[in-house]
Amino acid sequence: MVQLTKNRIETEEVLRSVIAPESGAVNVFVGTTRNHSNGRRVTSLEYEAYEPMAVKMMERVVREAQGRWDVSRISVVHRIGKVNIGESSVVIAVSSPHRDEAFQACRFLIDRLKQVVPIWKREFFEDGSSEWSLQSHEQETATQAG
Amino acid sequence: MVQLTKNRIETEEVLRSVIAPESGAVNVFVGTTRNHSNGRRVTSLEYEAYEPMAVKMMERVVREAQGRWDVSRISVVHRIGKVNIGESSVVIAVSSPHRDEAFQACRFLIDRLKQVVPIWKREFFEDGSSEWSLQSHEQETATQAG
Amino acid sequence: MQIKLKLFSIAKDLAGFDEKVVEVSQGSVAEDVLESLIRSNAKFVDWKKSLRYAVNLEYVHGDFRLKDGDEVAVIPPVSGG
Amino acid sequence: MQIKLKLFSIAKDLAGFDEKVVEVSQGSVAEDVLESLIRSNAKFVDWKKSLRYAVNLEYVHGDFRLKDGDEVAVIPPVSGG
Repeated sequence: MVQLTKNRIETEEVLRSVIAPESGAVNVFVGTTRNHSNGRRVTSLEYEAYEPMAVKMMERVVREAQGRWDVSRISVVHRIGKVNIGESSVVIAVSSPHRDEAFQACRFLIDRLKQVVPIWKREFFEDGSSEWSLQSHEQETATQAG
Repeated sequence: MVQLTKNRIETEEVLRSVIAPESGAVNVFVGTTRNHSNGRRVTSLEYEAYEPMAVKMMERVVREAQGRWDVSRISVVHRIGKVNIGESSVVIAVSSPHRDEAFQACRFLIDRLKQVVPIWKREFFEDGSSEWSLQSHEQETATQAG
Repeated sequence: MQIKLKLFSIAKDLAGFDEKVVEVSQGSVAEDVLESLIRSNAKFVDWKKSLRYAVNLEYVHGDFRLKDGDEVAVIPPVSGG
Repeated sequence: MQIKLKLFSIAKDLAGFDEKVVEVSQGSVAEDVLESLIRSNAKFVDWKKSLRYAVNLEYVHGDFRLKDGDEVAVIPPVSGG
């Protein structure tokens, strides 16, 4: 399951989507929205996505992980639109017969997602102002074609 | 939250128990029961615990993890009694400001739990027979006192 | 020839629009779209180095040759997760 | 002196009980409980190397000295998770 959603992410549902009868280990990464950013109090957030490309890139990093580790199923769900503090912005779940591979693949997936998936976070502050959260591209390891 | 439970483990609840407004990264390990063991078809499982010691050891490994990584909150919930195939036997959740530490601490916790927490799995097979799952102790790294 | 230009995040805010059909000359490459953006808002100069480009949903280098009908997206530093 | 002996998993199955108050002599150590278990079921000999001991909810080495009232648990290889 690869999905962008405007609704709250149901962790239980994402977990269920990767459970395979032959795979006893599931690793899940959950990103939750924080109440501060560079020392400023954040009151809410909004995620914008270049939707068709974001889905394509999420599917690509899933395929990359499947090629590198012995995993059974992978789900990646990212929230878009307004998100309250403490809610999940992303849930990644990986099942595998081997817990080591579940951990490694999940770690890889969140790292790659943060590098290449075109999604942007806008943080809203107490004073009503807002800012796009802009880290610099991690170019070395990003997917480049063309 | 450190807990043994006879009921289904609600992943969402365990996740919620570790969400901290200052910690954006949560890593969750879920162990689910498999339908096979050494080539034999498993129909259900039962977990037995030396309950007060199991809770004590779970609390200890949580403290060990807190001493080694910059983590915010940790929850460890292990199911006991009968568990159907595909259900969760254990859920470990770790929140941290840094995803690297969330992953590392969670990995440590499941490894340690499997070494030192006095819980035993009995597997029931198609033919009605059952067996205790017995790996050898990982003595080198196990907690020893006395 | 014509391309569909798509802007997101800070690039959208600087330009004041999120999507526009743009006339470009034959032989244009992906990063050429930045020149017209800089004419609309000089602040784009400061972003030049941190913007990436995608053509038809695929990251490309700045020198990627465009063709008629391409969808060209300007991708500021991503911050999902 | 008396200890409370607790058995789990395969050890419980071999002995046929899960808990018993046992009379032990002064100076007994944790692994001495195995001797009485072997007398009840010779199969315990095969398990000798893979059993661990806990006294009052704490893992101990086999040579840990017991005292009156201790709760002594025989811990077969654990398989939680």
